[in-house]
Amino acid sequence: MSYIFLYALVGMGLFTLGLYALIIHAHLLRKILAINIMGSGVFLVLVALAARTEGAAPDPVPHAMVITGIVVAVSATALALALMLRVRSETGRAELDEEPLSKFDD
Amino acid sequence: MNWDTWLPLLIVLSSLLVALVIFVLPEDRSKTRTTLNLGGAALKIVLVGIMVWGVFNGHHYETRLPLLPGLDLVLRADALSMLFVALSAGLWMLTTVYAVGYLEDSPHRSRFFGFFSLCVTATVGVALAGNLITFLLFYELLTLATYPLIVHRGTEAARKAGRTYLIYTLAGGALLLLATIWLYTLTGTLEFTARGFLSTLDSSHHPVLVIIFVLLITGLGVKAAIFPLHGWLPQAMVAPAPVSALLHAVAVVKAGAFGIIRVVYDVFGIEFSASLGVTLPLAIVAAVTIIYASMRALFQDDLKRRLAFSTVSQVSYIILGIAIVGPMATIGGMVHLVHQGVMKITLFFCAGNLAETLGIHKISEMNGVGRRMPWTMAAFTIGAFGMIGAPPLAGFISKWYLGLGALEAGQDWVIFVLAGSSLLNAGYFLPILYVSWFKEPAGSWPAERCFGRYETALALLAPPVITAILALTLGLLASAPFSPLEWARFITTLEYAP
Amino acid sequence: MNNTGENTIPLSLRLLLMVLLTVMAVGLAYAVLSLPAQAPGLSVYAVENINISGVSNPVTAVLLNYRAYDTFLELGVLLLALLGVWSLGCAGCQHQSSPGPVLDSLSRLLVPILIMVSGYLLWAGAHAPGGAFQAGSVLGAAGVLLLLAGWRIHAGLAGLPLRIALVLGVAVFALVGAVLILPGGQLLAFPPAYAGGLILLFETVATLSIAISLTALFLGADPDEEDAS
Amino acid sequence: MIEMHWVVIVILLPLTGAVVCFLWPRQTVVSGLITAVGLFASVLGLTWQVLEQGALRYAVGGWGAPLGIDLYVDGLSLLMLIVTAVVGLAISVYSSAYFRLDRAKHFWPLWLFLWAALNALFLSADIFNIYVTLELMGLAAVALVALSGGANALTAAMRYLLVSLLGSLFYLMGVALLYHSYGSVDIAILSQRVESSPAVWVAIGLMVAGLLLKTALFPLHFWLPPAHSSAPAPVSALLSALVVKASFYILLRLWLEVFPLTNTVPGQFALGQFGLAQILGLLGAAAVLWGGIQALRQTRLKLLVAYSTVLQIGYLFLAFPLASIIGWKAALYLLLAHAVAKTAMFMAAGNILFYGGHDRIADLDRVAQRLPLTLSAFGLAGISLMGLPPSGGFIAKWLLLEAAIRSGQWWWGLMLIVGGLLTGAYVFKVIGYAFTRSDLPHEPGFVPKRMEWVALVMALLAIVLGLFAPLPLALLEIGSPFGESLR
Repeated sequence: MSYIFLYALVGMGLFTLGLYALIIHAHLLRKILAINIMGSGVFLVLVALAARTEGAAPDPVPHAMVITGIVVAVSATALALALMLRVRSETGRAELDEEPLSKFDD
Repeated sequence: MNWDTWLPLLIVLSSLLVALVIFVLPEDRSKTRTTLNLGGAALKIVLVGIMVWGVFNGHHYETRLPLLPGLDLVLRADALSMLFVALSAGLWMLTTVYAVGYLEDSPHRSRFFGFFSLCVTATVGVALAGNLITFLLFYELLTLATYPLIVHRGTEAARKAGRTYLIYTLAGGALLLLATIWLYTLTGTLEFTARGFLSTLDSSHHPVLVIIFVLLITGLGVKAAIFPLHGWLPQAMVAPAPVSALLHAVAVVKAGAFGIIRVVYDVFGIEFSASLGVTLPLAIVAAVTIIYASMRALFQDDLKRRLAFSTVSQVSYIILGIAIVGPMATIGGMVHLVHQGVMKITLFFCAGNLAETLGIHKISEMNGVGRRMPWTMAAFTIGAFGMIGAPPLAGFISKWYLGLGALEAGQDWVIFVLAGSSLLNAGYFLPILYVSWFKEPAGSWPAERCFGRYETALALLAPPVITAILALTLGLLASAPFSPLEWARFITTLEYAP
Repeated sequence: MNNTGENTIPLSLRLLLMVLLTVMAVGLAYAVLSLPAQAPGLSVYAVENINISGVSNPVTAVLLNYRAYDTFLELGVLLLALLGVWSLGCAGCQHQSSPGPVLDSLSRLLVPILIMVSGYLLWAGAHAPGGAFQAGSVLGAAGVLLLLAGWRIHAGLAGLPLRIALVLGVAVFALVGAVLILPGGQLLAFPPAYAGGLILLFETVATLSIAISLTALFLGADPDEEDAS
Repeated sequence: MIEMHWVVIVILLPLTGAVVCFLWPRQTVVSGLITAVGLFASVLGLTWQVLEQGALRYAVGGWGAPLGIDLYVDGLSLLMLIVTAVVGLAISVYSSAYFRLDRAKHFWPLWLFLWAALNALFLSADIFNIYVTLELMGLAAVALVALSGGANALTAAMRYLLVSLLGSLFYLMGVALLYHSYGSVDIAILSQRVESSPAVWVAIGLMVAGLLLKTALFPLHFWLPPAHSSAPAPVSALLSALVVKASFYILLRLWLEVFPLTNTVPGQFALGQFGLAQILGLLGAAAVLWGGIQALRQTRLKLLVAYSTVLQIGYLFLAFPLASIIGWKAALYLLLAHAVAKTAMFMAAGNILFYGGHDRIADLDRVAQRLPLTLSAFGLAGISLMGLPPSGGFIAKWLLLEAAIRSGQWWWGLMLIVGGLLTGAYVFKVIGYAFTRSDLPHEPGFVPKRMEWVALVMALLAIVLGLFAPLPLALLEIGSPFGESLR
């Protein structure tokens, strides 16, 4: 078991923390940040485990996947931020109108 | 592909296409619409005539289209379907004439006649269905096509009646679907076969078959208005008179009754049904319905509601005839399918005439109406006596064979049901006849309208008179070739093993 | 930033959530630890084919040759995000910042350096870490800096020319990729002899598109429409 | 003869169309419509090719799996492409009349991007590539929802975006675990290598959770009704008809190919999958009840239709515990029928909204009677959703019921019956108002005839699907996506 797994575990930790923050926080900016942290967690897992084999060069495929993933994340974040600004200009606040935890609408 | 494979489809299409064209027809093209309606009806009668002749001479008419892998949409002409097709085609013609007169100048006629034709399409489809899935298809189409007719007036009461109708029929349809598929998974076939196709199944399936039988009969019993599933029918009286006539005499309740005939004879087989022990309970349910509905009819002042309860009662005669296992009773039940249709449509036409011409809806308003509208009331009288079962009218023939069949099958109790029912029939029809012929008119009618030189418009008057004469003829010439009675005999020979 | 959000959730629910997420985290960790300790993944294949891929950096080979289709779609995502942002019509959402003298001189200093760095990254991508995305984001940063300093695109370029620049990456990928089918190949199948050149072409247009898209995303609204309103 | 690369064309064409629409906004409607027609034709070309040659595998870049990305067409993906093409064409025609130019110039590029994403998604044989297409689809869908503006739509879009991203990340984490377990992201290769292991189980859990969230299966449906009801009508239609189906498709594909293990100790994994299937079935049943009851309670037409989607999604998941070829086919046929019928229904709702300026169900009588074509479309679509014959919905219901009874799990079939009755109740709740008469309180809006006719054509198609079932069902057999038939 190499130290590489530590990175992967940190990635999983970020993923979980991000999810917690996403659910708990009402402010949209925090939610967007939380999603980004989750994304970073996934990317960390992907990249870290690519270097598992000792002595060998890291596997390039996950690296490429992460680069692709980052661009996707950037794009999504940009759209999310713009949407957040629109929501704020329309409703006066940057929150979804319901309780963050109440997932059942009725 | 030849004529024999196209004819059943053509019979269905002859009203389906009419329906589709009428839907897109502008409201004010009433001439075109009437022409289409009558043309379609006439064409259908001709086609059905050809088919009846062909079937009698041993032709085999069948249209088969793939519906699902292993399951076809089958339209087939056999002796039983001919009985119902001929009834539908004949009465459709008359009802169309009547409806054209009845709805003159009322709004939404395109919609009305469109669904009207669709309704007949569905009925003919039900009649010609060669397997259970095809039957189901047209049976549900019938539900959908009649709903707009029931709510046609657009009043709150109409919408409520429509809702009740849907709740009953959609739930019934769901049971039917469930039972049909269940049956299919057991047998792999759904083709109607004389004497049924289930008797070869392993006896371990018999309890399941009983459940399926109950599901099927319950699903069909909704439309056939078997007690306690009849609740929608009296409510549906808010519909215009031609619709009531169609619902009660031809389409909806008959589709249910016809379905029960199909299930008992051509799915389960009458002898196999009897061996499963399901026929006696069915007979008892039918008997209860007959008596219960007749009692309810006694206490209705609204004319159409009284007729509605009478329908509930009379349709169960058909079911009773099937459930008493035996050739004679079968003849009685089958022939009543036709006879009841002809008689009941007469009564509803007459009720519609009273409402349309004089604004009469209640029996208490009918004093002396026989003097104002003698032709209408004469037709009504013939229909009513037919219902009671007075000889030599059509109704007598039905009851005679039912009684004979019951004795033949050793089910003597049925005689008491028949007698009791006849008494009750007399109990709710004779007072109507009495007040309309022998009481003095009150002076003015609730809402009288003038319709030219006859007592009412000719389009309204002719249909009941014709059907009344027909009811008389069916009784007098019951033994003539091609009469419903002879046809029912013909069917019976097919259904019972020699 | 307001802090109403956190307090509206009852403590009990938060505790429940923590418990659930802890269970999930344990599961995730267990999954990671159960993975085989050593795995080459696809590096063997990637290295095997590196000679015919046109570049010597395996990550670039994956991005622009082996899995160039992913990259193509991903440029599509970037363009799409821009379309989405523009469709929101958020012209008035962003408040303008007036640049101070520090920002002004900083941008004068930094922008040329950023452009140079970007150019280097683009070139280096063929054999070392680097490539279109790195180059594009650095160039995009230069654009953002310019925007902060108050620079705006010339009105004459805000319409079709800007749009062409934005779609350049996707368009070139689609066009060249499709043209490669004609001699009997597959979509985006580079003949080894031309692979190096083609990849450089792709990287260049991708760098430009990415940089301009990022800058435009930062601006937030269609400059053409902004002028109109 | 030159082999046509239809597989590539159906992805590149909409992308090119989107770019052209974006570059020349003034001609956007024309470019968009031309693209739509061309795309429809291309899918027909692909269909013909697949019918001739059977399932196709296409190695993008010529590398082939595992290094490169493969595209794969079999009956399952082909059906999805056809559904998308049919619904897409209808939505394009409808939208060409629905949007004014100021919104059309945004709608068309986004919609064509979405179409490209859907096609790419259905064709992809690579689970990482599927992630990219998922994101492409999700962002386009969010932007389209936001297109109608206003606080409701924007908030719904925002929630939808967060949900969509969250679902994708769960999915991506699963991809990461699978890749690092087996060194490939190709579905076919994975299906040979996957064995029961903790990492695989966690990956399955993550991917299923993420995809269920995107598919809006109860209780993860919370985002759907606001998003689908506040979007512009054509967008609502394509979201309900296509977008939620895309994530369902991925789930199904993974379920059929990646998740099952035949080459390992059967007991453990089979039991696990059995349990998961039962859970999915239960959630589906709950969705049927919840969606149906909620739909009945709605006072706004578009929300009613949106909840009807929640119900219909529940149906799809009833196929999982049945686990039979006939059950899967039923689910796919249901998907097809629902896509067509729901498109018609949302279009009809859009027309009513267009005409009357509101979609309050209680006041529909003022509007409905004056739009007979639209109302017919609504009614016919409703028949299919109810599963009454003859309609596509009936065929699907029949097959699903048959599968349920054959597998001895009749209780799932019962849910179909209950769902059908609930659907009947809410459809006729709307239809009932069409027959009462009342006056229109204000000047009605003008509904272009094209919008009415498209809705009706789609509704008729939903009915006709009940008469030509053997064709699509045979199509599904290509490449045996559901395993070899035992017959």
